[in-house]
Amino acid sequence: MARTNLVPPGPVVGKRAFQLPIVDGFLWLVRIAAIALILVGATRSIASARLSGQQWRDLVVFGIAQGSVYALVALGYTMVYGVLRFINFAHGEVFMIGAMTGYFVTDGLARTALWEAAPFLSLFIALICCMTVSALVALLLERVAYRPLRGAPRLIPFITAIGASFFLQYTMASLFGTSVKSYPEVEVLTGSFTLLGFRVLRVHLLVIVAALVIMAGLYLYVEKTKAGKAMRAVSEDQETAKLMGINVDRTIARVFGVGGAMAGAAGLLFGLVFQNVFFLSGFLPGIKAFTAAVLGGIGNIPGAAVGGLTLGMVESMGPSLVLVGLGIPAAHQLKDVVAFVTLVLVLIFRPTGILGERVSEDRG
Amino acid sequence: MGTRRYQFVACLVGALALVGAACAPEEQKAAEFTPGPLGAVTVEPGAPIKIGLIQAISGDTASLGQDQVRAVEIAIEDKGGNLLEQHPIRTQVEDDLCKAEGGTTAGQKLAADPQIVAVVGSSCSGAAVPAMEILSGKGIVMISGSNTSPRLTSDLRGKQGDAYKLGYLRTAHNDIIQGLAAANFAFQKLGAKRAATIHDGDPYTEGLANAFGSSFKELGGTISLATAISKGDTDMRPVLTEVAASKPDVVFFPIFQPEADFIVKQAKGFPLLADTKKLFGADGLLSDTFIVIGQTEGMYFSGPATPTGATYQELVAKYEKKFGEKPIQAFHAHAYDAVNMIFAAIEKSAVKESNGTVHIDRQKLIDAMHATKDYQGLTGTLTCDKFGDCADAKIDVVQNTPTEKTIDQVRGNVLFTFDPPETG
Amino acid sequence: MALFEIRGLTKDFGGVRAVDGLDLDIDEGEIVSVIGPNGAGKTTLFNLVTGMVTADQGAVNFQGRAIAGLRPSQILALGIARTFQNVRLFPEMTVRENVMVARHCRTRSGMLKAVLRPPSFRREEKETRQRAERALEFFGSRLVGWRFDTPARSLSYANRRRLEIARALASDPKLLLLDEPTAGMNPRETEELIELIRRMRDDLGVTIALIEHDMRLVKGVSERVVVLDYGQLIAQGRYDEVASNDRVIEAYLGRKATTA
Amino acid sequence: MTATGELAAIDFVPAPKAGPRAIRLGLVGGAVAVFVSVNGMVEAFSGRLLLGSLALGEALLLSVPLLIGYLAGRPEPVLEGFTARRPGWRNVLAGLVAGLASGVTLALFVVLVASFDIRGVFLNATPELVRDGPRILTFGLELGAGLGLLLGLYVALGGAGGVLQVLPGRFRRAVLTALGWVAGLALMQPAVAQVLRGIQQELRIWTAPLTDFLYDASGALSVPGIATIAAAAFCLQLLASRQHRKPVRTRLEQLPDRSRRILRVAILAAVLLLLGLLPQVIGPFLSEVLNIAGIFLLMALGLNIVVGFAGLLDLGYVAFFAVGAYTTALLTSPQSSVGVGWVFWLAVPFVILAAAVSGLMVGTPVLRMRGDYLAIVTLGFGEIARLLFISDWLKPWFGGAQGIIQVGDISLGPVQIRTPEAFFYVLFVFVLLAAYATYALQDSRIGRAWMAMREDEAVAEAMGVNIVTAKLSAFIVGAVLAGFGGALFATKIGSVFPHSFNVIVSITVLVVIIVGGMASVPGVVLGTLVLVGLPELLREFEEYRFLIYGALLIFMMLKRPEGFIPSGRRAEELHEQEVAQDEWLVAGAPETGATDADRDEPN
Repeated sequence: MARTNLVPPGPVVGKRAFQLPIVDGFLWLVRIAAIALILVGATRSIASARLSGQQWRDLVVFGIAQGSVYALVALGYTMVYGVLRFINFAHGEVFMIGAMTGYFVTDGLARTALWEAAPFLSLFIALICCMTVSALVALLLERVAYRPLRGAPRLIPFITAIGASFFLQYTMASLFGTSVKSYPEVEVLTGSFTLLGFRVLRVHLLVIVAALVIMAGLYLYVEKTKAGKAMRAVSEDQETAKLMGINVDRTIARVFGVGGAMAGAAGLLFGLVFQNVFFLSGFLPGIKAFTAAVLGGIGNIPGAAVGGLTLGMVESMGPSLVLVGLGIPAAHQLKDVVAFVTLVLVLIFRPTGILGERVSEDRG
Repeated sequence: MGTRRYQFVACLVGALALVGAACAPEEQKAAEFTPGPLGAVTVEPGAPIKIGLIQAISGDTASLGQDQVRAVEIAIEDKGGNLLEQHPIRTQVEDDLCKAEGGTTAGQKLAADPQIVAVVGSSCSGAAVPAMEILSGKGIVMISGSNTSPRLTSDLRGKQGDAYKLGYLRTAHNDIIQGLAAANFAFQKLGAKRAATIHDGDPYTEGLANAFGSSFKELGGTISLATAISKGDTDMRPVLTEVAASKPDVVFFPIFQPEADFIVKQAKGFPLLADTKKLFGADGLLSDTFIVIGQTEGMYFSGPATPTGATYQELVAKYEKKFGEKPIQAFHAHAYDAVNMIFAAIEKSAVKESNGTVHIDRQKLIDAMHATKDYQGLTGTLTCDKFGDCADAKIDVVQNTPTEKTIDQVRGNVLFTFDPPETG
Repeated sequence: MALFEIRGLTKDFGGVRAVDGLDLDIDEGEIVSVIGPNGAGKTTLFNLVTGMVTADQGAVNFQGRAIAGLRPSQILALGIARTFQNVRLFPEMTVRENVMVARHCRTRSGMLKAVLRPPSFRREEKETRQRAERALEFFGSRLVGWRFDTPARSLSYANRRRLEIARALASDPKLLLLDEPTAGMNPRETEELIELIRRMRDDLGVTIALIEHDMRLVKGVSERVVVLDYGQLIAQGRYDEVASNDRVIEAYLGRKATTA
Repeated sequence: MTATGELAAIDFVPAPKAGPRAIRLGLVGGAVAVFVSVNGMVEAFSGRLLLGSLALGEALLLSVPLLIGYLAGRPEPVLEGFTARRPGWRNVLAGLVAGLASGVTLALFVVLVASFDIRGVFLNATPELVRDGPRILTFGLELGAGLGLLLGLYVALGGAGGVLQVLPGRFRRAVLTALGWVAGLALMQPAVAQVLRGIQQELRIWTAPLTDFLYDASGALSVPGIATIAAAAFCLQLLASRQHRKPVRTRLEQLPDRSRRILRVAILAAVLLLLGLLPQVIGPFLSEVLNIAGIFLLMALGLNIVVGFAGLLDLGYVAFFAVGAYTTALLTSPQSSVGVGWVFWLAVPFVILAAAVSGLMVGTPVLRMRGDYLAIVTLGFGEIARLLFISDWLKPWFGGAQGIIQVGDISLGPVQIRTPEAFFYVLFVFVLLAAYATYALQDSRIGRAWMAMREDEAVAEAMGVNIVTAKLSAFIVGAVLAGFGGALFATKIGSVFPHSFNVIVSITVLVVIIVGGMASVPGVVLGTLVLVGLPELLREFEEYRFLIYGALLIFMMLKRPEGFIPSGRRAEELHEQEVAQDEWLVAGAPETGATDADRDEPN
């Protein structure tokens, strides 16, 4: 009975009482400190006039372009998560294989006349190849490594995915060498133009437009087509979906296939923007895209887009805007710190991400 | 019972004494040689003399170590495979992974073998720190062909580096010299007044960027921005925005591929950086895969001077014949010199018995190495200072122009050679 | 004063009002059944009471203390324990460990003691173990002996239900909430459970509220029946009274017949 | 070894008829053989002689048909109620067919490499494989003859694999054991030779003749050595499985309490004595390898608490390792920014403090996050820690990219711990403490709270577990153990560089505990030895380390998700179906009788 005294008397209605004052106090402190630091850093940065308005606008465009690539890769994570509640850690490698395929195809095409004559056609061919190869790899992965584990505790397929990630990385390294592969120049994509005061590189425009088109297409696919409906049904409840006559295996395979194709497209775009790929190219972007998916609210397609763009912007603007303003030297070295701190802060404010719904796991 | 036992014991003692007496004179004879404080290696007649190699032979820095391992192999062949007439030279190669923990493991493995006379290595300065400590503790002399960190020896102004250990030497240049060379070139030849530096968090690049920065400032220039990226970064445009905003006349980024690829390719989009003659890299980028990138045309590189002379050309020819490709890195000649310095020092310090047994006193070997003066090596005339810097550290600055197609041609296009003033 | 009082308890799930201004009292020593059609808000009521779901409005008092807003672990410490509709055990832990967990809020020793193992820790550990075994023995020979050390997941369905009740009992509750305790049991096992529930009240002095669809059990065990529909209390009283109540019949048979 | 990952696929194909199944397996095997050839493994391993004049690369290539034949020859799955067909010529035939299919696939690849230059794309498809130099794939012969030999060997070995299936179970196991021993002793030659040498030097047991008998001058297992080992292993295994013997454990449990206790003390004493002698016998290098493994073991024991017990998937565990290492470096190195140059033991309390504080700092924000969110956030924390240690910003404190050097040695009174052998003892004490703490915590109030939380967080909370305390305490304990690991790492290496603390370390530790067996201390120990210690010994595999890691992970998760040595209760029934005991219980079967029948085998 003495123990009951721990509980403060009096009616507490509505909001749950503070879990533990210290913990919540600490979290509030973190939130306030973060906001204060961001404000101080940003004000001082802008006031110093170190960068011109044009340069700030450039940073915005860079952020959007980088964010678009993240968003495309994040889609794969988010789709698989939405359906299977499982993080396909090897998705970054599927992306890298797409970029690698893009290198071999564009490198081959660049030696033919087609490259000069019809650059967009060549790129389209490359796009189809990348999407196909990546989708196939994703399907194979699902078939060999994940399907047998469906229904196993969550950690198990996750570990398998880590294993698959290493396996794919070092398979590529051992087959094609560890050297950096350089994409050929694409004439039509060099140069820039100005739009509404923003200086946009052509290749960035391509990336942004392609990402928009692909994401819109995917959204329509999931929302409007029968296959998309099946995916949503499976994500709600596999058993019921099965009873309703949906082929769960095929639907899940399709999710992997579509996610893989997205990653393949992202791989090619990555290759075109950065003109480089090697066997570890998928690792860090994969982790970033995963971060983006979580940031936006994992399992949620618009969330992946929002998360990707947010992350891209934060990485591009964060060091210059906040860290330099706070007087931190070599700020860009800490770009990833900014990205991950943003993730932590967003999740402290909204534990399920920017667009994530509050899902209670126990609707008993 | 009792007496019997005593008898037995007495017999035993007697027998042992006899055996001892028989053995003792021989041992005395062998012990004519008295080892110094660090001990000595005794090589039986005809037994091999073992040299350890601590080099990065796997991972993304594998070429750095591989290059030197090959050079050592050639050096041994050139020596005829034997040392002190009848002792074959054997090597034992251990991987340092270019990391401190790799250096420890490799160091322990070599230190465990009492027959190891000397070690050529390591590839990376980070790995050298623990390896030096282990090997120095055993009195094993270690000489590196590619460590460049000032901490391992001295700051060239008489201040001992904090990682310095007795018995460590190197034939590679000290970073401070390359920093000085690059700064001199940028300030005097290019007429740059403002310079930006970018490193990637690697101890080598960070050290070199800093050395450049302090030399540049000493010369009267301004470091407009000293910034850094992380390995694995791809989008360099934000950092280049900052670099461009600082309005540098030259950007020094002594980093590696692939990050440097991204920098040169993306720099093109910045009006202030579009002129590739503002870009200045270091030896880590002097590779075939880097110079083929269109945007590197006009770029400058600093690095250890490529040796000249017929003997060097012979080495390259042998290398190519044996391994099917041209030297893959810049430090093979340094490793070749390093191992030959060891051979010379062994020959100088070893004590030979009539039956062919050789004693190599560790302390004497170290002293002999340090005493190296005006040694004619492939990389120049080597003289060791008391902290172990032996390099004839000529630094070249080369430029990649459209006429240079291969890395050798780029290396040959020397615009500036820096010969450091004598240090005290 | 009643042991347990609910006043105006309300909970919305995204526009669906699961519990709607509910008032309910439970007296000490009662056995109360909560019935109602599917989706009537019975389980939500239990979730609200045990703090697993936060209420939108209303007050819950237990022994005169407001408990709405407390965390589930605090509510358990006050003396309200529950079982779950879809049995939720700790499947990889042994039967005994499952029950020992429930003693968590009645014990104190921390990490340092666990590592240093002073006598006080051993005493407490021994007592925890004994209390857990006693709770299991309540079910006769079903969960004792070698079953102590088998993982919970290897138990049969009925035994899992029993284990869950034992786990709740081990926390020394004053009020025990049983969510469909006989689901999946055969008639014989249901009989047994009725007996058991009575014994829990009589021997251990635990007040019991249970959600049930099996009317045999409801009839056999409960002293009072509470009927929920659309989150509201529509009737309460003895089984016979409630069973003949028009609103209850309507709720169970559907209101189409009357309203449409 | 890579083969395993690919092979894992096979078992999930719905069992087709024997013939197509054999061909399918054969094709998979062929693909594996081609894969290991084209990715350079065969060539890279051809320098190391393994058995007589058979190199490791060739052995790898030839193990494929044997394995495939063995798998193909496996009897078809039998449905309940049907009688299984007796193994016979069909199994052998299946093996032959599978071997042939593999051989043909590989032969096609050989022809391809011989006729075209595919090196432009496949970097490791070197001419040495078939055309120039050693011609590994054709065993040094001309193309035609080589192909013939290749096919012949593949078919023969495939058939041999099939024959294994025909043997009675006991003999089959004995043959497999013999194969395993030969392969193991051949692969581990440097270590085995070192141990034998150590025994000779330290214990004065003359082992040199044995070494010379077993191994050639080149380090390969000699022919008489192979024969002896194979025969010995075969006979021992056959003897061990002689009759229907009870497992040792059951027999131990049947001993009276007193003798059991005496036996336990005796075993413990023997183990301690062995461990005491161990570093002297195995020499400095193998001790060093054990030390590396030991540091990982400390981390693994810590992560085992976080992931294995509390179920919190932490992918940024390396952060705590780094904190431990840097704290030690800062306090014991006279060169650091703190510069006090304390002795190691003075720094230990601060390591605990710093690790605990960092555990709290990571643990608090993630309190309310679900498992998957936790994974990415902790991964982020790991990267944040590394980047902060490397950064120019904090360089005045942590030394930036140049790290901190001259970290102090451990001293015990006047004795400085410098050699790997001495360090082993210190490390061993730490590991022993960590293992003890793990056992003690597992069997305590907080341990049960962690496990309950792992199983079902909401229910655990409803059953009175304070989730906040439980989570934070798991993070703290894990962080402190990793901090110890970091402290020992720093003092062992003598310097600390930020590059040592990348995400690969976190993942390696995670892999260790999962492959070893989660929540099981012996499993974690074995996992560390196999996954951290072995790669240090088998440096040949260095280049392919992560490829093999990856394949092994997938294979383990598919085939044995509970790990090498699962924690006790998982071992028993993870693969078992539920039993409905109630039927016969209700029917009134005497409880005790049922229990006995269940547990004890008839005597």
